[in-house]
Amino acid sequence: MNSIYNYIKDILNALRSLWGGMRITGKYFISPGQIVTEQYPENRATLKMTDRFKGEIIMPHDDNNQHRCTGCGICEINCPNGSIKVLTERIPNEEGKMERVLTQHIYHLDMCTFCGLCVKTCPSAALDYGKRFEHSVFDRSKLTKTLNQPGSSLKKEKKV
Amino acid sequence: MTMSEEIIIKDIIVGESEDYMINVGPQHPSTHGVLRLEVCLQGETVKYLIPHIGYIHRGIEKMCEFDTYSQIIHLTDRMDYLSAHMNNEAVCLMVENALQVEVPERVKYIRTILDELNRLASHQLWWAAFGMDLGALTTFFYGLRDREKILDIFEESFGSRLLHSFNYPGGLMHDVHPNFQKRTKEFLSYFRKKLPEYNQLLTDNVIFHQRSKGIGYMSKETAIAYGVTGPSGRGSGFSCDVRKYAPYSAYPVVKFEEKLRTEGDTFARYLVRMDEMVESMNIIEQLVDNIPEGDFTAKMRPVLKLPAGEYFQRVETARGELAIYLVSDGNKTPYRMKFRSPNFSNLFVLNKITAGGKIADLVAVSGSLDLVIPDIDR
Amino acid sequence: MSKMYDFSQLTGAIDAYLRANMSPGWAVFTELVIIGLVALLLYALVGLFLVYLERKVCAIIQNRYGPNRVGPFGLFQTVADLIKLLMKELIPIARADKFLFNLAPFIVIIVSFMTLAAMPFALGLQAIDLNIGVLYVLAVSSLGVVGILLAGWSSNSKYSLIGAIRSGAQIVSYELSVGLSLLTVIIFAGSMQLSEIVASQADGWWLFKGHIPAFAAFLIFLIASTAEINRGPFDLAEAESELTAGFHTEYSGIKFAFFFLAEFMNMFIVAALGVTVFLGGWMPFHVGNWEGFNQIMDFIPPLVWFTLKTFFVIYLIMWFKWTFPRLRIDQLLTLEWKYLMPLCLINLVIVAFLVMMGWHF
Amino acid sequence: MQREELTDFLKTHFPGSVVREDAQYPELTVAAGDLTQTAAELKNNGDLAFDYLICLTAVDYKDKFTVVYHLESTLHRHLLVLKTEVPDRENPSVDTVSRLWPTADPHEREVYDLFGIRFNGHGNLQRLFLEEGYGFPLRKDFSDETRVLTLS
Repeated sequence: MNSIYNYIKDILNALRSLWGGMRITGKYFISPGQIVTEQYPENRATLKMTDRFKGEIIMPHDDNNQHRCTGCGICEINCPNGSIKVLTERIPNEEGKMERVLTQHIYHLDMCTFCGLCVKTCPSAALDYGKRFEHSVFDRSKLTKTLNQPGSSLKKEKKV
Repeated sequence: MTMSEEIIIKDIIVGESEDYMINVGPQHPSTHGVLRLEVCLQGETVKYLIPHIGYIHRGIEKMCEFDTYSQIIHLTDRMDYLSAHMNNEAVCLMVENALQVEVPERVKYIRTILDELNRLASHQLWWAAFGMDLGALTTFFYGLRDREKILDIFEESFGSRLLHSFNYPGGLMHDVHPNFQKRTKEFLSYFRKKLPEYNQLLTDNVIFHQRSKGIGYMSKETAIAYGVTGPSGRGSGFSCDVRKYAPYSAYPVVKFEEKLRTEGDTFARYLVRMDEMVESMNIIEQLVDNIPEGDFTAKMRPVLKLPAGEYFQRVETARGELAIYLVSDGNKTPYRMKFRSPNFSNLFVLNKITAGGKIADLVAVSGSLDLVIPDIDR
Repeated sequence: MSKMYDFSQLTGAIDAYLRANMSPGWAVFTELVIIGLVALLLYALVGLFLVYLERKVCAIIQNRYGPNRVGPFGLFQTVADLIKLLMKELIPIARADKFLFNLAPFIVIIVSFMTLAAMPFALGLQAIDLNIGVLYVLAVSSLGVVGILLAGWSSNSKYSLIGAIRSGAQIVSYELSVGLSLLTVIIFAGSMQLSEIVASQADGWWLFKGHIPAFAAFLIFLIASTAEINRGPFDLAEAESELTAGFHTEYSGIKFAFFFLAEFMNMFIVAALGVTVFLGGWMPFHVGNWEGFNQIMDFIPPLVWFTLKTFFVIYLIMWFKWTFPRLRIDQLLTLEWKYLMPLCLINLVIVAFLVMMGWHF
Repeated sequence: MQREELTDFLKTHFPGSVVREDAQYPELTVAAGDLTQTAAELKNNGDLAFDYLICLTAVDYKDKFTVVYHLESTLHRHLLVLKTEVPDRENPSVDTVSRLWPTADPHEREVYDLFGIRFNGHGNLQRLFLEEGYGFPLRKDFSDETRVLTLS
């Protein structure tokens, strides 16, 4: 008799536990307001990345097309993947001294792992993270970027 | 008898056996990555299985020999990508201990909170995927939905969601976002409401009980002998929580329990993880309001050179004990760096605990071990 | 029951028209062609809509939108999928049994097509009103397993074979419970003719007037038929986390689509059968002596009633699928032989007793 | 067991071996020939009870290989580093400990895979990550011009 009682109890408990699960899914079925999907290409206008989002590495330029990179190459040394190449040349400045000037800051986005060491170690804070994240291209060579804009120059800051 | 001898290797090498072999993987929905299990079946019953790994061996240990200590951090992200923060922390702790740097209290607190958030995120993903392994596809979306909230917190503070090389020897890359505390608390109150749903949907389900109770039994002795750590080992009663036995960061100051179960089956491993989620929330709650003010990093030299010698650092990741063994010769790059990854040891117990079960049990058991394949291959 | 929406007038008119214009043989042939075309159209529409519905239901359960790009609310998503599947390459499997491999999807789809014939969709809207309609549906629908077994065997894939063998064991077992649970209502109704069973529910559905046994039988029917169509928590034959895709692992393109469509049509047929037997078929919902309410209900055409009820049962089956974990093969058989079967038999005895004593309405 | 106790115990129990005390954890260096015996003693002696092999690895010191075992006792919660040195570079071999700690099985395969150290008595000493004939990448003299890129 006891086994029959247990048998029936098993069935009822099983049904109850199943109903418990169905209550959860049923609850979500009747509350479509809980949908969390982001409709990506449509919500482009409202999609805002967080302040610190690491989309790519950029070199901020001001209105006078001036950046802050002195071409010291610390970012290049620190990059674990060799995705940064700093090309400089020495040209004389107004005072006649030879000075190192950045010609090209080459950045390989395809090799970058976003470890953030270049941004962290840059002594003149010339690099920053860009918010752009749509990087798909058909040609890998397009991912090799020159960060300094053509014709840009070094922003001379007053020595404090 | 060694593990390999339990499998009758001769049969396989000679290739004359009449066994019905199937390959589970390298591309298979239940292996969660490129792992190949060569499974020998007798009907539906698994006679034995042989794991084949190395499909995504990237030679991280070799790469470490060419990288400076700060560069190594981003490589450890890519081992167990679901416990990225803990992996980072292991390297940082090792460097800090070797250089005898005292990191600020604030860093310790933040690191601990992030550890636990990361553990929560990892366990949520595990729960999601475990349900899916057992055929309850809806759990996958509920788990990911809630994990997304943690990833949003991460994204706000670190700029990246999964592989956030946020630790830096001596502290953190930069300070956490001003919203960090508020959002963490919001998440906790949100997830405390959602966790009962997890239980109602899966934990209390009678089919789930049937599928997990008594399946994949692993005794405490087996767990210790095979080095199965983390929640998988604790489900067998193997008390192996590094946070308890070798506390680091802010773990000495928080009160928490090491969740142990003695049943040793899939259900016990499941429950340990579910309990750990609650425990993680408790730990975060203790810390999140008390983050001390201060610097986010200790003063470190720009080029880190560890004194010659050997160092060993253990941390508890979401999957078990990650140990780093480092031999330094005084240079700025390590001489030899060995990662003892938890999944590597956890994987090889699979044959022991699944042999004799059904194919469906194999899926359930490997799901309950919560394997992350890049961590195995390194 | 009002004869307001009697389809036999329409079918009778068509029949009379055809017979007036051609010889009886040709008339029958033309009628068969018309029936075939209508059924094919129904098949395609219902199949495609069910795929859409399933994706939408599971999406909403899972806090997603589901298909929403192709057409309004993504309604044409499945049409687009079908076009894609039609254009896809049929991958030839090395060392597969070509003939059986190609035959299997057709067997599966033909079987599910054949069951449609006996379904009473509305008053007078039934292709053949067999006097053993229930038996016919049961017999034909269980033939589908032959196709699945052939698919598993001929694919020359281990996953497929395991899936097929699982499916065989499963369908053979659960066929019993489906039959026995239907038998309770057959005892109540005293007929195996589907139109008779529907007609016997004019004053109340068997689910309501059959006391608890009918309810239990309905529950068992739901569970067992879900298992029989390889769905929900019983989808062991194609358990994707274990067997990648089970018996149709090696199929691609339109052959895969056949399996896929057949699965959904089987769901429709099972739901329709359940509705016909337990939920009054196309009979409107009536409540006791509420004459006004009952008359309003009568105004809703039977076809709508039938569709609504069927989709309700289909929703139930989907709800199961998206909530529960999958059973293991031995547990699946335990459930059948240790729980559903004995319960069915006990249930049957109780029903027989009830009917003998005349205690039902 | 406390650290001092442990080192004293080791010194008295393994007189032929070198015990180093100034490292992070007590270190015991044994000759390759004594390894199996020492390991068995470490595991089976009730006062030591090193039942949990955390980590097994090797280091290439150019003139020799050192196989390193990190052992912990789950009973006493003490940790020990067991080391054995393999001077032979051409055909290095150590005895297996996979009979004592089954977890050593995959770890030894890994060491074989990456260092080429053979473990005598191991049941299934095959490459684990890499294919046959790849070479042993964690050796310091390893070079692979075609597949290993060095970043300038």
